[in-house]
Amino acid sequence: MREEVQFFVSRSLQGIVVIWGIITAVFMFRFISPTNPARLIAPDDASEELVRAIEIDLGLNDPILIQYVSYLTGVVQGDLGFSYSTNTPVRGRIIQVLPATLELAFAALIFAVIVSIPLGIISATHRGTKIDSVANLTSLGGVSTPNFWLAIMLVLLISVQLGLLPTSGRPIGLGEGIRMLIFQANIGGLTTWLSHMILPTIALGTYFMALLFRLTRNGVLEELGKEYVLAARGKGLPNPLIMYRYVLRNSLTPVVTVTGLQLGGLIGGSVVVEAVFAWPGIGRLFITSLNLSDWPMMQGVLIIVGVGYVVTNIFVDYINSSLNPQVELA
Amino acid sequence: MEVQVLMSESTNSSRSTDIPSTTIEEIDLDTLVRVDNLCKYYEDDRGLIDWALSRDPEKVRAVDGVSFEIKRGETLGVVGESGCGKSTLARTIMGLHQPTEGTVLFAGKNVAEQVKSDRKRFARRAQIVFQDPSSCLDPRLTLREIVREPLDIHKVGPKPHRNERVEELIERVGLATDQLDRYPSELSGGQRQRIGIARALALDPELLLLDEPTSALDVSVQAQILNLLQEIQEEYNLSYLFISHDLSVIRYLSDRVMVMYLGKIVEIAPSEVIFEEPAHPYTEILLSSTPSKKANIDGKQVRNADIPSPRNPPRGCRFHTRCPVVVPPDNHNVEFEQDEWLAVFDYKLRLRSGRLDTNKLTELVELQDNKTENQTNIKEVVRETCGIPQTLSDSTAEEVLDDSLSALADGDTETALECIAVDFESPCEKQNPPVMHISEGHHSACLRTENE
Amino acid sequence: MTKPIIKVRNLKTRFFTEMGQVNAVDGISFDINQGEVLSVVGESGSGKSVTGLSLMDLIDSPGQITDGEIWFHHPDLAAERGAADDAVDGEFVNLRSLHQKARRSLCGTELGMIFQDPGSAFHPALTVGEQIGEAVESRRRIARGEDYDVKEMLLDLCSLRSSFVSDESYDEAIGLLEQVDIPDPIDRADEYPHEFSGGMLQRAMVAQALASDPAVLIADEPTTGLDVTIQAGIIDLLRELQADTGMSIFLITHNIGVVSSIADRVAIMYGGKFLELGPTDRVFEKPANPYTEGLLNCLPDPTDATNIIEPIHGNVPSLLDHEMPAGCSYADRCPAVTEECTETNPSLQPTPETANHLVACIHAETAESTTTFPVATTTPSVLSDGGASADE
Amino acid sequence: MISKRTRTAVLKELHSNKLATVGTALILCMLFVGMFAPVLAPHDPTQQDNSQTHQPPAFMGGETETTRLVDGEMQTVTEDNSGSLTHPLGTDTNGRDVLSRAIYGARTSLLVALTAMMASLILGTSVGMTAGYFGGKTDTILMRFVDVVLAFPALLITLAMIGVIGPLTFFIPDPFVTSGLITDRPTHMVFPVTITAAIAAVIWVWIARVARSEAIRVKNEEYVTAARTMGRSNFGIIRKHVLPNSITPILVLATIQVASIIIIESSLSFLGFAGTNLSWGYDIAQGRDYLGTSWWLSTIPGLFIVIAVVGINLFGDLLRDALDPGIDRGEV
Repeated sequence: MREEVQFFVSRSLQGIVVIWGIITAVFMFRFISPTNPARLIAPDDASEELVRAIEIDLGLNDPILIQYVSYLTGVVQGDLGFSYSTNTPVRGRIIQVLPATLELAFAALIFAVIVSIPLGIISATHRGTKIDSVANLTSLGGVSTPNFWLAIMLVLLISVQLGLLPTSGRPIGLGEGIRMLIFQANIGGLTTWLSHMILPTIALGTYFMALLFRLTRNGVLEELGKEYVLAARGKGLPNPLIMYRYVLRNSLTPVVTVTGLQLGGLIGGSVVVEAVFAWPGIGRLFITSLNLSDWPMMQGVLIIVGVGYVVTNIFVDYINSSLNPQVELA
Repeated sequence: MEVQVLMSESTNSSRSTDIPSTTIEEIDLDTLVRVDNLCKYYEDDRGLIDWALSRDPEKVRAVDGVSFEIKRGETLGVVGESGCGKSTLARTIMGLHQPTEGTVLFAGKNVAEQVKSDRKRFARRAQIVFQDPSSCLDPRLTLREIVREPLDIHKVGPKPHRNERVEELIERVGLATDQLDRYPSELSGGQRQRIGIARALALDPELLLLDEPTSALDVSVQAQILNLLQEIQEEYNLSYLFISHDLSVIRYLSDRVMVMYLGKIVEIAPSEVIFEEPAHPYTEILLSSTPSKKANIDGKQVRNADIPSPRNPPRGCRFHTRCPVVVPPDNHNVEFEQDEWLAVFDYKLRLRSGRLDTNKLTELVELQDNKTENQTNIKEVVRETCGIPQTLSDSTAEEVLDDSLSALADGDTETALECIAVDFESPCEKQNPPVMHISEGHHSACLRTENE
Repeated sequence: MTKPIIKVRNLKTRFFTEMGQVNAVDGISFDINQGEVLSVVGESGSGKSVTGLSLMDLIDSPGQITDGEIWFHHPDLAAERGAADDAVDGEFVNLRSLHQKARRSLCGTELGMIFQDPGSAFHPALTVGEQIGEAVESRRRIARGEDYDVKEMLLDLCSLRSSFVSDESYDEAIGLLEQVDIPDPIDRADEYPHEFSGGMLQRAMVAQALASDPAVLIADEPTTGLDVTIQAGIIDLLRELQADTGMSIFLITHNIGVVSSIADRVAIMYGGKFLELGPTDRVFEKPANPYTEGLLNCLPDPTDATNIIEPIHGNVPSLLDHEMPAGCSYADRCPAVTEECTETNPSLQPTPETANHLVACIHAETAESTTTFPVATTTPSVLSDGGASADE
Repeated sequence: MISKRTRTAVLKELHSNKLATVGTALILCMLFVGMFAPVLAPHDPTQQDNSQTHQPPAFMGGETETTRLVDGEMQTVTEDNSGSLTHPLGTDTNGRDVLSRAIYGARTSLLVALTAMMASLILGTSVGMTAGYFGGKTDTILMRFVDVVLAFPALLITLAMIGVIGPLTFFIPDPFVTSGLITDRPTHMVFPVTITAAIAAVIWVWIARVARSEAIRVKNEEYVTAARTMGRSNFGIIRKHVLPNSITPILVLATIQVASIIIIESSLSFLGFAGTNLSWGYDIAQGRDYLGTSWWLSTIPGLFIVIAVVGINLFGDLLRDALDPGIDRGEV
């Protein structure tokens, strides 16, 4: 227990350093970008004086250090500033769109894990057979296909040609779907949600699935060659037990690590997938803000994603060290 | 603290012994290397949390106050088990590590300073041959490039001359020159070790440090390398510092032998003396544990199979946790038979290391199917696990022990330890054994030696 | 009178690698007697470890046992299968013709193995107690005839708390740790392999092998990589255990000193073959094969200051099929080599003085004998089979 | 840098592994196509022809009925909808040749991928080597910086950097056109500077991580210690021993990262931040609106991407298998 507290404290300290770096980097982005936010906020026909006034109001004429400190203190207090384009708090907007992206990312993650790990194990234990080669080729295709193109192809085949699933949009969230089910006994909300989820999930999760498949397969193959697996056979342990207790455990370490690292990749990938499916998530918000040069909004998104990444990684390390006691905590 | 003790001891005894003192003028021309009170501690990196709690990093006392010298043309064998600091010693002498304390003088000059000011010049005087033949050669270079590397770095002569020299060296170590364009991976372990030796010889050094050069090799190949080393020593008039854990190899090559245990020298003497009349119990055990084709392993053995970590070495004599002849308490209150004493001493060590407490004792009792876990039962179980007889032959000792056991059975480990702290204290625990002169060139650090 | 517990006849194990076929074990025959320590000595790449793994049936692809028989003394199994079975010969059962499952179940019950590097033979993420407990548990389950298949595994997977190892098995594991002199076995059982020192871990390895209560213990370099004081402890431990349980030990090592301290009989292995086999004292005092002699001359002696070592020239031979010589594999390093040596492959023959001292060298004096390894059996068909192939 | 042994290892692997041969062939094809785009493309990829819009690929045949405005009233017209060899892969909304555009798209992708890769290789290797070899504070500071960059998804950070820098492009005269060998083709190649810089700014971090761990592995090898005892300087050791012995995994990673760069590049151009309209991603985005009628507009450039990336991934696998460090260190 003490070890665990120590681990989390020390990793959080490191994480705070990284998060501070993230905030600084994000601040620098805005600072060096050539656009003048005052002009964005001001009406098109605004006078120079008005622009000046807005600049002063935004604190853009303060020395950089003061701007930095005030931004930093704002972020620490949970205040991500106001959007240049809508003049509403950034935090509220992000909270509003975050569930859409998280739903998508987690669905893709679950899809990838559920398909890839069993497939990886089967492929490794049937090395050199047809199953193995087919799985390998599929995974090669999976890592080589850009997700936006896959998304379009899915729409083309399943929505346009077969007319099975809706092409785009997210008319209802998971939370609301559940609420409808509970309070109105109406499953319609959930099915609508599900039908809109399927294509984006596959589009986003395929690359990840292929990647995890390769890792699992390699990991299991590597473990199978270890001497302790031989020793386990030597002491007469039954095969399923060896697979589960000896082989799978250690081969999952890289899988867990990459899963953690790639959560960021999933969010990044959702930028494009959201664009294809008109999914109202963080990615779309980011692109819209980018087109409008709405820096506070972009900064907010980047900070949220970065912090999420750092926190996930701490947990990934924790899971890994409990899977593998040789990796000492702290 | 400990270091100072040893220093004063070594200077005190310098009248009667030839353990070198720290004065530089005394150096005679015969001495090539002189090591004075050398200490090398490693520190773990301080993490953020250590820094936040201002905790001091743990020190690993790899080499802790070692003094000796190597004469020109002689082979000093260093023997010891893993963790005794023999490799660190070699690397510190080579100037690869800065000593934490003490000095290494090479031909009268401080190595640490020499290395700082002119690494290259020092490199021409001392070279090292490594243990692992698979890691000591760069796999990307051909044998020619490997052996030529020192010549290239030091720009010895023009290029054609260097190539000639490489061929000469390769032939000297017993390889054919047509192998020069091969890569290390194409060679066997013994051949790689020969290349390692050729490379070390390239700069014509005076001292060769041999860090377990044969321990990864097969016996038939080991014999080849040992003979090669012997031949080139004569030919090039080299001094060797020969490190090994294998006593038979040490005896074959060394003029003098130094036995190390947990960073300290326990005994140093001419080869025959160490092997015929070892003074230190550790040396004796090493000798009796080394199996050979003629002698079976028999005789004395260590009490405890675990070598303590140099991170936290035992106080006093570092060998006391494993020594089969730990000196009994000298306070005349109690008297022991040696067997009983060792059992009681074991009990004390276990108690101190926290390996006996009530929880564990209860489990122990349960495991032995004694369902009633009363005091007597616990006491009996403890006696049994530590091998202490039901009653000690000395009645005072029995009383003291019984008090301690009762306290332990009540769950009070501290009192249990206090009870026996004074009466059952071996001098080996409290006192750092001084280096004793036994005969010409024979020194040993054991309290028994003093007593005899 | 010594009775064999394992009779190996003409065992061949091959590895089919990219570089070619490796004849790791190239037709060896020997007996392991009940309650003896038989040691195989050889330099690296002589095939001694593969011999041990072959006995345990732990040869993995690309390796394969291609030929030979391994007769194991197991009256119960032999009776169960009946004398008519091809795999049965008196009280002996041929392990190679057993079904894989039956074969495997012998590993946890009759045959135990100690691996060379305990650091890699223990799973790093499971406590030592658990791993030994598993061995105990699997022996018990085999004894009870229970099966552990995918269904049980899935149940285990679903409930993280359930364990394969029962409490009794775990306690027995602690007992085993105590038996191999590990201090504080209760605590140590709960520790992970990396918290053990090398010597302690090797003791735990011995405990794990003892968990199956084996009739034959195969010890593959059990002391290599350990410090001498610790090595001495392990050898003592093996000697004691052998005296207590009466099991046979098949000790694989490269350390001749270790052999002379513990082995009753010794086999000298070189290039996948046995060059000499006999009582330890006899072999070391009067080696009949030049290789044995050369090997002994290579060893520096710590008890003798005047000894001079004579290295064997050249290197350990390759086991690649296409690089192996037609004749004696030691011919190119042998000081007494003649032309004949490079042509004929010698087989193990008894020396004239001692019948159980066998040597494979065409220059050694041997007693006349047709079958070196008569299979003492009731079924003549097996006799001719086993006997003839041993002489090939 | 490439020794004889490496070459034979690669050739051997190439010989024994069919997939690797396919991958190598694909890579060579792509390089060839990218390099000789003006010669290979049947049409000017930018030339619009309103009479030839939405032509299907040559392998499509048949007629379709469409309803459209003819002479002021709605009529159902039967149109000849078979492809022709003039435009083997059809034409887009503006009558531009899809094949020519795909060929020129390969050129853009290659240009970006190779430049970004070289830049990150140099930066990543030097930072990683320095951090790994010297360790200590240098290492901590550099690696914390790397952590910060890693904390952002690659696509988000490249997008943000595009926002910072703005779309910069650089025009390189096309040697085939300037030399007068070919006419009727765009006279300049468009090199999207911003995208390249932004991608390199993310990718180098991965290289640095691998370079660092390799440097740490190699510096603990005994031959490095040996070189130190011989008096070689730190720089000399890095150049002579550490770099050559750690370059293999770095190169393998770099190869595989080229694939990711191509995907990132196409994603960016898909989102409309390309800086050039001669790009696969751009074409896919353009074709999206006509999925129902002209499916090939999005499909064909996508296939090109997949084929290119499969080729690179296969080649990366080949390199990894052939140059496996295990074999390198003399283990069987």
